[in-house]
Amino acid sequence: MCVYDANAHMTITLLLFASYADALGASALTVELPRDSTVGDVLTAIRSRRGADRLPPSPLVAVNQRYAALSRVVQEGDEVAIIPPVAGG
Amino acid sequence: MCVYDANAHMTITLLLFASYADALGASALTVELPRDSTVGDVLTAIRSRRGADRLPPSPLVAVNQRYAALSRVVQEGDEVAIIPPVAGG
Amino acid sequence: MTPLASLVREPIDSLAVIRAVSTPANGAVLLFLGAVRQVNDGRDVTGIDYAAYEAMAQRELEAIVDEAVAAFGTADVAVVHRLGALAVEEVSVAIAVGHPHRDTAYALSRWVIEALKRRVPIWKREHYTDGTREWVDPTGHVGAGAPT
Amino acid sequence: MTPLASLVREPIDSLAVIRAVSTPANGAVLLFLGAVRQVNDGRDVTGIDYAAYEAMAQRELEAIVDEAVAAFGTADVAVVHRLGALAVEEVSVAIAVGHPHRDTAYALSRWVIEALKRRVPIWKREHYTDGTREWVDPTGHVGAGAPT
Repeated sequence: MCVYDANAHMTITLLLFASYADALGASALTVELPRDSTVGDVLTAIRSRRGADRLPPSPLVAVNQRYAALSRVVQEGDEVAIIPPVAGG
Repeated sequence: MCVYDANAHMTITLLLFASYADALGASALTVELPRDSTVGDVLTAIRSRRGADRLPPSPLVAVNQRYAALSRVVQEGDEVAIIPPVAGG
Repeated sequence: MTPLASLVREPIDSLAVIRAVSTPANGAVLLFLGAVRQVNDGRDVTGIDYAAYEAMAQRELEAIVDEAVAAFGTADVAVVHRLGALAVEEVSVAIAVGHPHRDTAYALSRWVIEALKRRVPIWKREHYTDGTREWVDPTGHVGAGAPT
Repeated sequence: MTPLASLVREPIDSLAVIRAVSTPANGAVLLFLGAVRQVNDGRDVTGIDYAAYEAMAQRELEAIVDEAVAAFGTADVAVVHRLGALAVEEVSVAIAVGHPHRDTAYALSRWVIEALKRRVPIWKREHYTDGTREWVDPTGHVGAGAPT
């Protein structure tokens, strides 16, 4: 029997910028995931969206405004972002 | 018999700057020299002046506002200068 | 002086950036200005939009300045990056550093601009004379931009 | 822009020097400022007199700019050196260069200041807090200056 357990899930906000925001038609997405999911899992969860094929396989990511690894475990309330190739200066 | 021949001599203006001007107490000296003298000869001609011992043996020199060798032959009217170690910037 | 790291939407005041690093101890002050070029990769540019992940960009700029201060032994580092729509020849970034000696000033200035270009989440969308616009990808991949 | 090389007796206008090298082609502009330091070789400095063999200094500055323009492939080089009495923190020299790319801008800026320090007949007499003053000899020999 499969019972949905709200406590075993969490809500993650994923921020998108520049070309990635254009590709997915949004600057932020909300993703529902099991607890103990990684940043990589967040990315996998949005791969089926229209335009997601324009993201690279392993984009740069940040958690709470710091660069992070795709293996980084995320927690409820974390601010996760996909960072397109930077072009400041 | 030794006759003074004005045509065989020339007048050179020697410019002095900064510490060299202080050492010799003048910013310009007039030197009378035989024709075909070199910059080195100009320097030799002022070595007996008070304060000239504070000049180095082979200072930097310029002729007509360009760096020159001590062996450079000078001509009547040339502007000869002794250049102390430069310290611009 | 206090190290300075900021994002602005108005034209950058270069003199103010210089003043932030000028002290009686600094014999050398170096100001780097990055400006919008009319031609980039052979295409005629009419202007650039600079966008940022602002909270993170601010944090990264501050981290770069802190690291520079620690590594180069001077507190006199100032970085200002502009965001928004810039015209050709307008200044997008100003980096001023001050140090007693010029050797270190040059090395420090260079370190800061390279770190900024590598780490700070800022993006630019070039507008071209043919009416198209495109996000610039310095890694050389095809941009996701399209004519609009 | 026309390359600029000048000697002035008034405070240097840094913005004007920057403007002299800013063009739509130049993605990088670098401004080097040399300033009077309060402490030099461990001695407390109250100010500096800059003196020059003016005609030759002007000629050498122009030669340096011409050589830089030829060697680095940009016309956007501006050098202004101040003469006369300067207080601590005042700017004695401003060198601005512009280039499409920052690599060359840094190399060019450095080349110009090193050439200036090596070749241009300018001298400086430091004034110290104990009332003495002395011509600075960067070659390290004892100066010919004396208390006055």
